[in-house]
Amino acid sequence: METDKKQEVHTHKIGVYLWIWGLLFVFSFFSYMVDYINYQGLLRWSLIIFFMLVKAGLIMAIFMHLYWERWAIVNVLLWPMTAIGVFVAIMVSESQYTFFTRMFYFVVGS
Amino acid sequence: MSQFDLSKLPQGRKGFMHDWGSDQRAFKGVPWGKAMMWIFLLSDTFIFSCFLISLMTARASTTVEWPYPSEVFGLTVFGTSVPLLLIAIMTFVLITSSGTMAIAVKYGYEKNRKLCGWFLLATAIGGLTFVGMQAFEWSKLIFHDGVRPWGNPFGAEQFGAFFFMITGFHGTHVSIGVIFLFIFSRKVFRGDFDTGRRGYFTSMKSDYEAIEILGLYWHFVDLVWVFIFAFFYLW
Amino acid sequence: MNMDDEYNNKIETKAADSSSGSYAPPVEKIPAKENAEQDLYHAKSFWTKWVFCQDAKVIGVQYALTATAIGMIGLILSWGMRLQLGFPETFSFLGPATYYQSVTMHGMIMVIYLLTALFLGGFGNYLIPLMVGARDMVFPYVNMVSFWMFLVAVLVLLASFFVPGGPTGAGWTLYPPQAILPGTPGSEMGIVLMLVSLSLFVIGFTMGGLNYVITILQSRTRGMTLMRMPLTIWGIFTATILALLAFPALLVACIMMTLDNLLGTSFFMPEIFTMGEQLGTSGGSPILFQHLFWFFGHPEVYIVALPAFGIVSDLISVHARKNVFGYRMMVWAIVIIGALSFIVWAHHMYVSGMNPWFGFFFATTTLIIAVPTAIKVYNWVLTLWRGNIHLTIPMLFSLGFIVTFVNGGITGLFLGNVIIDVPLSDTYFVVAHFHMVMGIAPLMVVFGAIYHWYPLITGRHLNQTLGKIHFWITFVGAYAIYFPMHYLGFIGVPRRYFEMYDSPYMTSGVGLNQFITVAALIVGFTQILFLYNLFTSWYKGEKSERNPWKANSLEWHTSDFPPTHGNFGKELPVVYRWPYDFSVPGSDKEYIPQDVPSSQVPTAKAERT
Amino acid sequence: MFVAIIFALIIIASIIFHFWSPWWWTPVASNWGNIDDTIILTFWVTGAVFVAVCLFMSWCIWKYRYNPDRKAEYKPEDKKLEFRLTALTALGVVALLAPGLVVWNKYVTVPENALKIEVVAYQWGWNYRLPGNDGILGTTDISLINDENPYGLNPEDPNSKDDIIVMDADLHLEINQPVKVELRSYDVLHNFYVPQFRAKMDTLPGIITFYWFTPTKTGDFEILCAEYCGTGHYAMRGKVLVDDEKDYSDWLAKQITHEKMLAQNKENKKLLTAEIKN
Repeated sequence: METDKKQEVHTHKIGVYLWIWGLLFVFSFFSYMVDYINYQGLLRWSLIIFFMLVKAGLIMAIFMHLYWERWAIVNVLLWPMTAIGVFVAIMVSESQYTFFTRMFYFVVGS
Repeated sequence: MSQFDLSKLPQGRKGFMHDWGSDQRAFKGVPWGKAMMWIFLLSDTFIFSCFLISLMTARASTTVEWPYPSEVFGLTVFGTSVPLLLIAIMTFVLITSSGTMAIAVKYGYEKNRKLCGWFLLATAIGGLTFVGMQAFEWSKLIFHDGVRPWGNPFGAEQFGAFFFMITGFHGTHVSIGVIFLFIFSRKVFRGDFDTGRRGYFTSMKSDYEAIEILGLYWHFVDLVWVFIFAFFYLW
Repeated sequence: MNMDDEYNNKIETKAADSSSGSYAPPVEKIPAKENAEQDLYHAKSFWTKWVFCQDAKVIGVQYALTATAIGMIGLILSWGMRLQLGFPETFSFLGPATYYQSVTMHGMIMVIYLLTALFLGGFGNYLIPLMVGARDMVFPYVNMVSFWMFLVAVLVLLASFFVPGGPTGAGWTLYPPQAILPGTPGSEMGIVLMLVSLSLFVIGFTMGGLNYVITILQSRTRGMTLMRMPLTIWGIFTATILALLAFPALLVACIMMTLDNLLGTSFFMPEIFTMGEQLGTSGGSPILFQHLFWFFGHPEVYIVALPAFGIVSDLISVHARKNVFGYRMMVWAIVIIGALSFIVWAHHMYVSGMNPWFGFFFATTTLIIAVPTAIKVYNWVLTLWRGNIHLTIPMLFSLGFIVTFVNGGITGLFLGNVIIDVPLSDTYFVVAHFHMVMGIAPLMVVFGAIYHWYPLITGRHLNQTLGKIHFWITFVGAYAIYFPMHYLGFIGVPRRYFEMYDSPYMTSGVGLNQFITVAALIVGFTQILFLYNLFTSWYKGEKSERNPWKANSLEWHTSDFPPTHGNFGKELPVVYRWPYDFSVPGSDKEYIPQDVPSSQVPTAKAERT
Repeated sequence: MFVAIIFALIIIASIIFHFWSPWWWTPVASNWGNIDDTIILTFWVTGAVFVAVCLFMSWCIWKYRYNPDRKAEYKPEDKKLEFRLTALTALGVVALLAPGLVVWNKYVTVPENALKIEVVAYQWGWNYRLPGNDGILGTTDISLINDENPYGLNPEDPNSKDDIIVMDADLHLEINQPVKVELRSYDVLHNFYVPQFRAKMDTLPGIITFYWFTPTKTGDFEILCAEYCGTGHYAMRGKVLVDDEKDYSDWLAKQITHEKMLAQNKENKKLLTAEIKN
């Protein structure tokens, strides 16, 4: 069913995949270099997260064809991530609070 | 039997309104199985997110030093210690297999039986290599470094537990994927997808769209690895 | 009134319409088919027809029967608890350990294995394909496996009653570290089996849930837009999405606790000194479990409530012969409630010792949910208003639902408001609240729905007299159990106490407790009457005509009655309108089913849907 | 008719039950009268909604009962009415939430002059620790717990020396003295709850939780564990006595500091080992 139509939608030149493949290596290499050069602190965090998101975006958009999908499905897949975002934010705050009380009240480093 | 042309439908935001306001299908042009895989992956994303959020919480709230992954996972090659060497190679292997999978899907849609089958097989071998390297990494950690789920010589107790749990869960996903890749490559070579041979269990007709569904799963496994790589190994 | 015949002959009428050139009806634009005819596996033997069946309708009944069976065990466990609370020291077979095991198993069984499975697995499977005009679920085989996973989960749960140490007695929330430490009954094998059973349930549910979602999204019949779906489907759909996104948190929590228990990891275990020695654990966070659990647990409340909301809307509309008031608002309310339910979870944790500043955020989000929920209540009542109310049994149960749900909903406003929760949390106020809002209220809908759809499933009616007795005792009795129970909470009686307390201000509650116990036993035994009715009517009940309630939605308009495998005849129906065209002005017909084109009812006012 | 009357009667019976039942909360004995006020406010607002909705429903059942000659009204929606109801509900919710948040803000903001005391929960009982003259509680660790040092206090922390130990005994508090309760647990979750004080909070292993209150009435009050903690949960009770100034200082004078207790315990142990040797 529907095969004739799908072909035109989903078939891309092989070059596209090779390109993305190459880019993924490059970005993986960059994020590896962040560790190798031993950046620390905010720079490390932001670089690692940046490369991570770029790689994730490339895989989802090109390899998983999300770039060519219609908004109806793209939105359904991306909006639920806000719930994860809230969860992450809450747990960051929560774990900092836990850490603080532990540092304050307990014998640490014994 | 496609009576409508996707490209004639409105695109973007208007397309969103149109599709959700329409009858029959909310995801236009998306086969049932593919839609199901997408929603499953969404659910699976929540599983991995919960694992990673738990890792973050444990790590940020423990008062004991968290082991430094780059040293723990370093390898000594020719006398020099290279941090995260094995992990870098594993990442390389997994991304490669993701690339071959994408190409297999492309040939699947072109009904190119031979190339599709070979690329599937290549993907499966890539996945197998990954699992093998993971097994090596586990055994090195367990037998050489003495890391256990309940403790390790480097610092915080949860380090080993989260490592085994998260990579184990991811490795299980990879292994399941590898099994299906082998099965599917056999099916492709046998020509099931051309003849529409019925499945042994489901007795449903085979179709090349199954390759794309498997592809989605495989890319997802790769996607998860990107996050594990960032949050567990590089953090 | 032989309107049924009129509609049953509609196919012929349609044909006649087009052939006679006497009158030109407005041309209806029927969209082109987007879905290929579904390939179905037709059963060849007794086994594939009734046991390993791929027909969603049979799977739905299998789910419902299994859930009911395990639910009866949950009910019996509650009798033990009530006997102990009402008449302590009278029943020697009940010790504290048994009591806590009963509490735990009762809670878990009722929430997960009865209500979730019944609404989504039972009603979902039966109604979704029929109501959206599909032949079956999109992947019948996976759907079948889903039921068998559920059955295995139930069996594993039952097995925990027979292992050394008995089932877990950690409370249905299973909070660590207590759940896996020796001070709690069932901390040896019971807890492990519980966690395994929950994990199996999640896996099984995911298989079914994907089917429900994709069937609704991708396999509707022609003309069935989302805004023409019955609210039942909207409720089940949103609840399934919630379940698919919330159960992962439970699964993760289960896996981590299993590892804590079996391997001695420290995910949820900090340094602990128990039974005179220090455990080898360090640095874990018990609160992390609570966050994970309630990230699942709060959506779970709506997983049970939203299908009930949807079904009750349909019952009220059909039996009051009036359209659902504010259908669009009802749909949006369901969706908004579902979305918000993911950012309110920590209102179960106001006094858990989490970061105290979370109270502001979660109290605000929680009380915002009250707005769409209140709108739903208004719309139910406004649907009754100026309707033409048949006081049938489904309608009676729906009315009972409104009362109990409003009652339980407003006590939710107490508990959601963070400061009021401080004195009331972990008291009987909470017990009364959640039993009223997610125990009794959804069960009212379950009963109403069974009386409503029983004729569709079996072709026979349930016995009406028994049904009326069942309704009045269940509704009045349950209200009498849980309404006064709030006041025990005000006194300050904590929940999960094996014995009530002997302080003077609490002993005043003894009489109340005895009353509640007696009422609970009466209500409990009445359910046996219902089961009797359910089984005897299967072969002895009064034969039902087609579409006995004169409903519009597609499930009553199948070619066979009761519907057979494949649901509809040769052609899938085409949908032209929303399912609530009752008493439409300008038409002499009292109701217009969804698959009647406007050419057949040319004078009827059309609702734009 | 019959159905409508019964539904109405149930609502009326609920109202009667509410006003005439003898079951109501205990008189408040702390500064958290504010909580009671918030509950009362919520009661009136939500109670009014409950009664209005249910009585309206009963009226509808009676007024619009089935009549074959009548046709139901056809009204898919009424945007104006729905908007008004939404706005009204939103207003009601704000009216309930705003005072609640104000009181919660008070609840989590501990006053400067509060006396910090520690409550230690274990399966199944309560122990207490007061800060001594310096007003500071010493740090603790689970791994330091042993027979001599049952609280796991840090002997190297100078703040711990004068901490007052109240073990296996009742807690005493001074009237009108704000108290910050710091909650610690050895093993599992518990919850330090005195119904008359209204306040409660879980105790957790691995973290310290807190709340504060000011006792405003003298007398004995019972402590209940309000978080399920195992088989003995229902029996995990304690007692807190609120004294006036004089009684409190008398009681305080009789208590033992941590330093003394350590010395005593060591002495006892020596005697014990000596006895065993003999």
